Amino acid sequence: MKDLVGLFPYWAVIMLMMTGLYIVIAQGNLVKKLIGLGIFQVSVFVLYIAVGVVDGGTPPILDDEFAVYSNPLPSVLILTAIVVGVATLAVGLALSVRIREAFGTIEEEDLLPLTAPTHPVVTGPEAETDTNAGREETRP
Amino acid sequence: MTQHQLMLAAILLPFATALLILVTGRWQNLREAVTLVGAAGLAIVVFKLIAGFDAAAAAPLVLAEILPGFKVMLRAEPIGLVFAGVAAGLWGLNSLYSIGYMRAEHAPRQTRFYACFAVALGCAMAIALSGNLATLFVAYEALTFATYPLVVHWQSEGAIQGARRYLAYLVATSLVPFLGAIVWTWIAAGTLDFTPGGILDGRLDDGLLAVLLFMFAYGVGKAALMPLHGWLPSAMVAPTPVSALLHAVAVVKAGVFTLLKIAVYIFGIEVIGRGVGDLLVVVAAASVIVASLMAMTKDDLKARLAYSTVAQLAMVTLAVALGEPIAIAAGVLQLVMHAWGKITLFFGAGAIQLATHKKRLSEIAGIGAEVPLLMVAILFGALSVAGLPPFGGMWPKFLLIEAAVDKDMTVLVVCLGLSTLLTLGYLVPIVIQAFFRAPHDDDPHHLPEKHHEEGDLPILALIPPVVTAAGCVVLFVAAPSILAFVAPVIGLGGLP
Amino acid sequence: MILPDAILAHAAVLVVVLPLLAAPIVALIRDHRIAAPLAILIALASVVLALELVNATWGGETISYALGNWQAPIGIEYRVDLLSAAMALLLTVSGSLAALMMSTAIAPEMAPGDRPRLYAALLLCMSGLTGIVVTGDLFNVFVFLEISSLATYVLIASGSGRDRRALTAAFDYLILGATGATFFVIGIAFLYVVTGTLNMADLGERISDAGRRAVIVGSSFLFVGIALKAAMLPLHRWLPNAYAYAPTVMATFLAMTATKVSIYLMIRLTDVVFHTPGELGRVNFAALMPPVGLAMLVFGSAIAVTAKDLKRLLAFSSIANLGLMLVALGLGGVAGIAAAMINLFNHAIIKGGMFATATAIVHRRGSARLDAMAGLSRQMPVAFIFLVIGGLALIGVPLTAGFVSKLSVVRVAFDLGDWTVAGGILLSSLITVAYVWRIFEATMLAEPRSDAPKGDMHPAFWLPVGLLGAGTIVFGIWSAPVIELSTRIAHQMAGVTP
Amino acid sequence: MESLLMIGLLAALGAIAITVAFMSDLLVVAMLSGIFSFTCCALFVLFDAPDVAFTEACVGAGVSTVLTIAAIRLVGRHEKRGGRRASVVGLVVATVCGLALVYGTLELPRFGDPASPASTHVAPHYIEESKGEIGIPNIVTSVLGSYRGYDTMGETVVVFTAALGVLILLGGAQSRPLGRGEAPARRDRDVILRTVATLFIPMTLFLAPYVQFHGAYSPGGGFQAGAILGGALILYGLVFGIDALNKMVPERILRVIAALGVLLYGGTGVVTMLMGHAFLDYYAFGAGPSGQAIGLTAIELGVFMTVTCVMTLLFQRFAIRGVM
Amino acid sequence: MTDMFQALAFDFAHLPAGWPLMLAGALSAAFALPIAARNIGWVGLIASLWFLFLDGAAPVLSPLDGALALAFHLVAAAGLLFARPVDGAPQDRAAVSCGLIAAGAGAAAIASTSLPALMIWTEVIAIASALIIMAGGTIEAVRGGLAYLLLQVLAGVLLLLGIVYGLGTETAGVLILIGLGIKAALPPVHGWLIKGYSTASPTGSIFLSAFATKIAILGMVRFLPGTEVLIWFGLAMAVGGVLPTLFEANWRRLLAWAVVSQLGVMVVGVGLGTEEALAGVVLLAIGHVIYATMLFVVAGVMERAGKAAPRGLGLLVFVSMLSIGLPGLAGYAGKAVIGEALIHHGMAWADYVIVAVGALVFATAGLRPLVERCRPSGPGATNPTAVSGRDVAATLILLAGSIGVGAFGFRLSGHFEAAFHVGPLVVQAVALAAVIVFMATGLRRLLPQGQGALDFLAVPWGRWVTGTLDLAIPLGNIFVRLGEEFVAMFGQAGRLGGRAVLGLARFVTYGGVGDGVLWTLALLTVVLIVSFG
Repeated sequence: MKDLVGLFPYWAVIMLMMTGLYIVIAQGNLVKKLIGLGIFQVSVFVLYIAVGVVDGGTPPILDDEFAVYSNPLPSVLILTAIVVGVATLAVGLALSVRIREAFGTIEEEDLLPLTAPTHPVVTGPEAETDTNAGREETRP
Repeated sequence: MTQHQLMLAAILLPFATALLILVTGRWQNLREAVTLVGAAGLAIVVFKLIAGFDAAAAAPLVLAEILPGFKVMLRAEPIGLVFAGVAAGLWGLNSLYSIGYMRAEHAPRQTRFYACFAVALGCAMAIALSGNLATLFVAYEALTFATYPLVVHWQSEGAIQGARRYLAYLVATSLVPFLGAIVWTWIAAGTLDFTPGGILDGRLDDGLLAVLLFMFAYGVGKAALMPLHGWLPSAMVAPTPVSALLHAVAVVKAGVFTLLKIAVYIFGIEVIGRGVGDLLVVVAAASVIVASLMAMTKDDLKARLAYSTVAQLAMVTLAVALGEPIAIAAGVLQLVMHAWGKITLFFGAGAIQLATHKKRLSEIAGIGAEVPLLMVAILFGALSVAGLPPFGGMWPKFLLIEAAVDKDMTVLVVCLGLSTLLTLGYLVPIVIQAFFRAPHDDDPHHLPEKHHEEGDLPILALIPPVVTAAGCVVLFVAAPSILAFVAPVIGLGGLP
Repeated sequence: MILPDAILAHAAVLVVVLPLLAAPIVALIRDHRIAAPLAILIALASVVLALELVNATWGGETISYALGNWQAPIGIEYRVDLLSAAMALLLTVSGSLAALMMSTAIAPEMAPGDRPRLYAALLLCMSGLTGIVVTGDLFNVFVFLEISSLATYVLIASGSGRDRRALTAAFDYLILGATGATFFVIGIAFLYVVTGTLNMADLGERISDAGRRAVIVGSSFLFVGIALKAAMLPLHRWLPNAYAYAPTVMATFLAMTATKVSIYLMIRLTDVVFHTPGELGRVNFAALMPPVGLAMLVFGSAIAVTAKDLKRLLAFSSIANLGLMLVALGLGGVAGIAAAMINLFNHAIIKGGMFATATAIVHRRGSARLDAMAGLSRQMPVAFIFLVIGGLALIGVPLTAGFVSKLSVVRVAFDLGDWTVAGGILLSSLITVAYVWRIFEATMLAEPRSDAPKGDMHPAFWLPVGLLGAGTIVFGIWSAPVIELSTRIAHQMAGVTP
Repeated sequence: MESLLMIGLLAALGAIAITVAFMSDLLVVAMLSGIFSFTCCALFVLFDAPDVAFTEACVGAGVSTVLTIAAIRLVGRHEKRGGRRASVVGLVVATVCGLALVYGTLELPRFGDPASPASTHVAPHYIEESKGEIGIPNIVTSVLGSYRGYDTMGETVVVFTAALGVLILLGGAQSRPLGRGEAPARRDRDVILRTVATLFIPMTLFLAPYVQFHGAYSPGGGFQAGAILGGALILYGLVFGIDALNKMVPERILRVIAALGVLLYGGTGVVTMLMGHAFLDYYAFGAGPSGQAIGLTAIELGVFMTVTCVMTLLFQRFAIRGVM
Repeated sequence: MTDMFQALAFDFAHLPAGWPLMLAGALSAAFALPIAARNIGWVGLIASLWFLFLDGAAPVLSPLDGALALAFHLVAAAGLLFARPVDGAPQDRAAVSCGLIAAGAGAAAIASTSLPALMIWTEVIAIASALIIMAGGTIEAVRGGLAYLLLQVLAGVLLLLGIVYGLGTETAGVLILIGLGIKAALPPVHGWLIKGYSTASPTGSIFLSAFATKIAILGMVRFLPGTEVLIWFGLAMAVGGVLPTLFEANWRRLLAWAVVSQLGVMVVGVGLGTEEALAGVVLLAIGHVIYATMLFVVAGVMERAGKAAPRGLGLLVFVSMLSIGLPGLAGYAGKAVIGEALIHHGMAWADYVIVAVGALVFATAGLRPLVERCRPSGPGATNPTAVSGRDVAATLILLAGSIGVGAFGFRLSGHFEAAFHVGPLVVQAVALAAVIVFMATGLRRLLPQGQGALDFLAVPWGRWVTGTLDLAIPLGNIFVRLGEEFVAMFGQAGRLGGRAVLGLARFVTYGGVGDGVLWTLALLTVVLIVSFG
């Protein structure tokens, strides 16, 4: 029993990872993929923290009564990883908004034919307004 | 001028000419003058190299080291100088002829034409004077790419197609089997330098040596050994002076010259002689016969000459494979004689095309009356390529038969005899068709009257064939001296 | 070197921090006419620093720089040996060349207001990659990997001004890149669990007595994460779209750097962390790399033959050349690694040169499609000549850098008596001839359209294109520097004194 | 008791993840991802990692959910009905990979095992020495700021890069220019929101600096404080309109402060270098814990500035983007 | 090998004999002006004579060889006189130039000391003769010429092989015998001579008849004396050659058969191999050169005049008839010496055969045409035109040569006077008388004359050779098609392979980002399982 409990967090993490990846693989919607990616990354955070836990240890804040502390290093790494996760999510969402405006859809099945390599160069319906505006200024 | 300076001059002069041609591109006559001066200069430099050559002082000149052990090195040695002599000699004539030809054909992009010509000659010189297999490969590749613009000159659909196949064959054979063989040799022998007596003796057992020889034979695509000869006929899309360059002066000669150097300096003649080259002998002999037969079926003049070249080159491969000093001597002589004979035929074919705007054999009946001198030149060229005595072509055939007899390969002797007859079979009809046949053969007694559309045959296109035809006869006499020049290297003692 | 020795001591960290901190400043500047020169200046400064690093580590020494003065396993440590210094040099040079071309190249595509931010993104990408190359701490590699990846997604997406498909290319690369990075972090987690440390050298010592199975899982995750970034065969889907639709100047930078850093990581991990040259954990390179490399060589070249767009063609050609590098890595041993490094540097120069020329052509003609390049040889002769030089180098014609790299790999294959690999390389290089010749025929033989814009390369491109073109030729003839550098690196990797 | 709670929470996480897979309404999915993050915070607290819980709550749950919803506003709420093709292959590969990983973890040291190498090699140094070397009770902050300060700098740059990216992507004409007035209150619906907000926002304005400066003693620090303040500003923008937020904190200023934050962090490192010490070696400011204190506060301030401004900027970009 | 070099060790100090002739021939071919061709010819002829006999530096020739060379020059002169390049067919110009080259080459062959040198000059003669035949102006002439060239080249190759094997060995002997046999038109291979001489232009036939065969015989004399089998061969050839002349109506074909029979006699002499016999052979060669040419000149005039013989032709025919067999003139001496040699050899009956053959030739080639063709019989047959002066001059020159041979025979060789012993003279007189009687009276009508009589004897060797050429073309086509199939199959396989690789590559590369992550996961699983395994 002790063994099972001992490794249960890792197995749970692995299950979460696989679910997260399954969502990215199977779901067609781009935003859905981003969220799947988020789940996948959060499961990694749980893995790191699970590694750092010490039985009977208290949170790594020095105090007189306590002697045994959990491992602080995973917490530091995860702090960084969380922020990285959000940064990636933000850029991903911005991209999906632009794709929605450029292609009119964010479903993978619909996007594939539109982005096939053989298509001639098209800057998309919205391009006339968006970047062209920018381009007027530069033209002498 | 020491030998090193001469060698460098021989290589750099054509490239300098090419540059000058590009610069003077707009003024046609100036550009043509530059080509001719360049050709003359090269001829002089090479002549001085040959005249002043003595085996003792032939120290190598290292230019660069691309990879440790893979050096760019020049060294003058007899066989190289013979090839350089042929190339340098015929470049002048070829330029003269191409001036006449290109102007008569009002060809576009002539500046690029002459520049690439000069570059191709520069590569040929580099191949001739290369001191090791590495330099030879570098120059060999450069030659392929330098001649591509020439082959694709007309830039018509057919030209592009032909040039594409030309390039596919040459680059494919040089990048895979040839480079593979070079690296294999480099590893087996530790060095790539050309050393008399060969560097592979004892390094690999005979079975592997045979495989390596085959890799070289088919790797050197320019030697057009069957069945990888496809590029030669497809290169016929090029203008005639280029076909002359390809088939006589630079490209194919570079191929067989490479085989000769590999046989003499990498394998060593005795090594090939003791059985390593036997299978290649069979292939080469078959190639001679089959190519001759195919030549007979070709109605287009230049295609017929192309297959004839495949056959004649296969003879050099045969010489290499026999592994006898006499055979190698035959190879060297064939290299010279075929160059002069075949270039005459091509000049002739081009002149005929200029005069009568006709390319096919069946169409040139009865024009002998108009240009007798041209026809006599073509006859001399044909007989020299066929190998009949009063012309230089006889020597290589005679020495090959001698070598075949020495190795008592009677079948081979019969093949060589047969090939002489076949060569006559497909070359002499050209002369007959032109000289003796009336334009319309149905009524035998009709006398060939003046040809109706009178093509203007520029004088420039007439002189070169006559000169080269005379050259064939002169070479018949000069053959022994060439042999004496080459003998010490190929271990052929006892010559007068 | 020319720098005061005070700065020299910190060269290792400055080469990363300088561009990193310059980026926010450049982003803040409103006027792009000031931001561009500043970015170029910073990039050139980091080149000088990188040169200094190379000079310091040339003899085989390793610079160790403890960040925050906390010694190795406790704090983060920068460990710079010749391999890192050389890679840093390559990255900074590529960055400065891209910066040089940037202002002219993206003028038509990007609103002037956004351009300073794009320069900042380029600087961040460059410093991120340099950060990966010089660090000795595994988690630090992840952080800088994220910086460079995010900056790369932005750089690719900025191509949407010319072609909307840049957005989907960036999105695909984001998803795949994030997955790869997370795999990398999982790998670090497993290794951390069984060794307790994040420092590579320290990890190296403790890995032998660590739990075998955890090391296997950890190394597998690490390998897949790196393979994805290195665009190895099954995971190369992001590369063609990324290079084809990113602005060409970004594609130039990416072609010279992106996948090369992953190859560096593979060499670094096998050498320092796992001490088993030729094997990452249980992933045996000798067994895996040659077949995958050859497959990449064949598949990349095959699709390149059918590509209709020059940038897409060059992208697939990059995949093919990567395959060659992996084959060299797979052959292993001192000679193998040396051949891989020669290939790496030469390919960066050749492919960089061709992409730079493509930038100039796209800048002048508006599109990189092959049929739009008809008659290039007459209208843009200088660009055409550099395209020819690059093309011949790709084929591996002697007297070009391409020949040196191909020959070095073939020679190693022959030395090991590995006929199939040698034959495979030579045969698949034939397909290269096919697609390179498509470029020449498109540019030389086709008749030019009458309305094609006149005028040759814009002066801004002369230096980068000229430099890289000249490099292709010079390193083909006088190849001593590249070969000397690579053999020294290989000796260092195998622990043998040069 | 604790292990039961752990199993419960992990099971909850699993359940949420699976439901996300089957939901087609993106808003619901966004909500679920928020809930998922909060459950993780609980788990992190259980695993003795309060700092991480705090960050996950503010950044992981708060900001990302807000951003996702803002994006859904632009991208459309519903996933294409037929779009979800259950990828059988993906399922099979995922399960096989999961099993392989489970097999791989069998030899890992047991959960919470004190003798595991992770807790015996580098961690003891932090636990024993940080009191003497850095002198602040919260070891996580000391490791974050000092021992691995360089990582945190890298991470700040990541945040800044994200802001840079979004500004480039969502700049341009599609976004309407920011006004400076207050959005008209909509009588019927906003009353509750506005009153709660007027109470709630000042509270958070005080909480943020507390978390920032108390970080040395209790869980907290630059990231958490930045996220809280950012959240507050976003709430203000949500309730009183983006233009009101822009009047209070103009976007131009946000961009400058975000950049300054990174420069402040990097600057401290450069200053230590100029003073002859290694990069980011806070002993340059003074021997012992006092130097470290100065250094830590400086970099924490830098991080605080950057994170706050970037979070607000991100939200602003999404909010002002016109709907297609 | 080395003797090959000596043969060709060409030092420019002394050129081969007869080089002016060759030069003149080449030059006349080059310039289109017919008149110039002939004048250059004369200049070349005179220069060659001066160089051959008077100039000190020329290689010294034995009297017999010298005489033969002189005979060659006489033939060249006759040819030049007879040729009408202006009004006649333009082929005459080709015939003249090639003829001159052949003459010069013949002289050089005589002057050459070794077999290789001789072989080379025979090849030159062969080429020139082939061109002469081809200049015949008709389709058969051209095919005949090509066949002739191929046959001669085959012979040359055999000679080359013989040289390569080295003179001493037995196989070399056989090879050289066959080679020279072909060139000397020995029986199975004599078809080309009949066909060649008849289809060539009149001027061409004059040059043809002289050089090619005689040099071959000379070769046999110098290198293959005394091979027994040749005696019987010679006899068969002589008899076989003379029979068709009895029935042949075409004058030039008749003369060709006569040439074959005389060659047979020479071969008999060679077969004997005794010193006397060989001298006899050379003497006969010289004589035959002269009278054969006279006969062909006459035939040429006849042909050029059409059906009615011009006045004065009878005289020419009479004179050439005499020099066939009349003692004291060219033809008789050689045959007589050979006869004597046969008798000494103990084959007296063979001598009578030779004398009979000689007489028959005298009758059919000389007497019959005189009687039938030249006498002005039938109404209005008197042809107004007379034989042109040029032809008469040609015949006179040859007659002078014939007389010269008869007169100076003694100085040529010691065995000459053997021909004028009583025995041979009596036998010759009896034979001639018998033949005259037969021809003069009506008996000759017993022998019907027809075009191409006994042609089956002239084995159609020529058509076989050109036939092989025609056979080669379909064979070549087979190889061409084989090549095309090989390339097509290769291209097809390449295209197929290319499409397969491309399909696979596209499958791996293109697809949504979901597939990308799927591939990543799949790779991870594979790597894990492999590593665990």
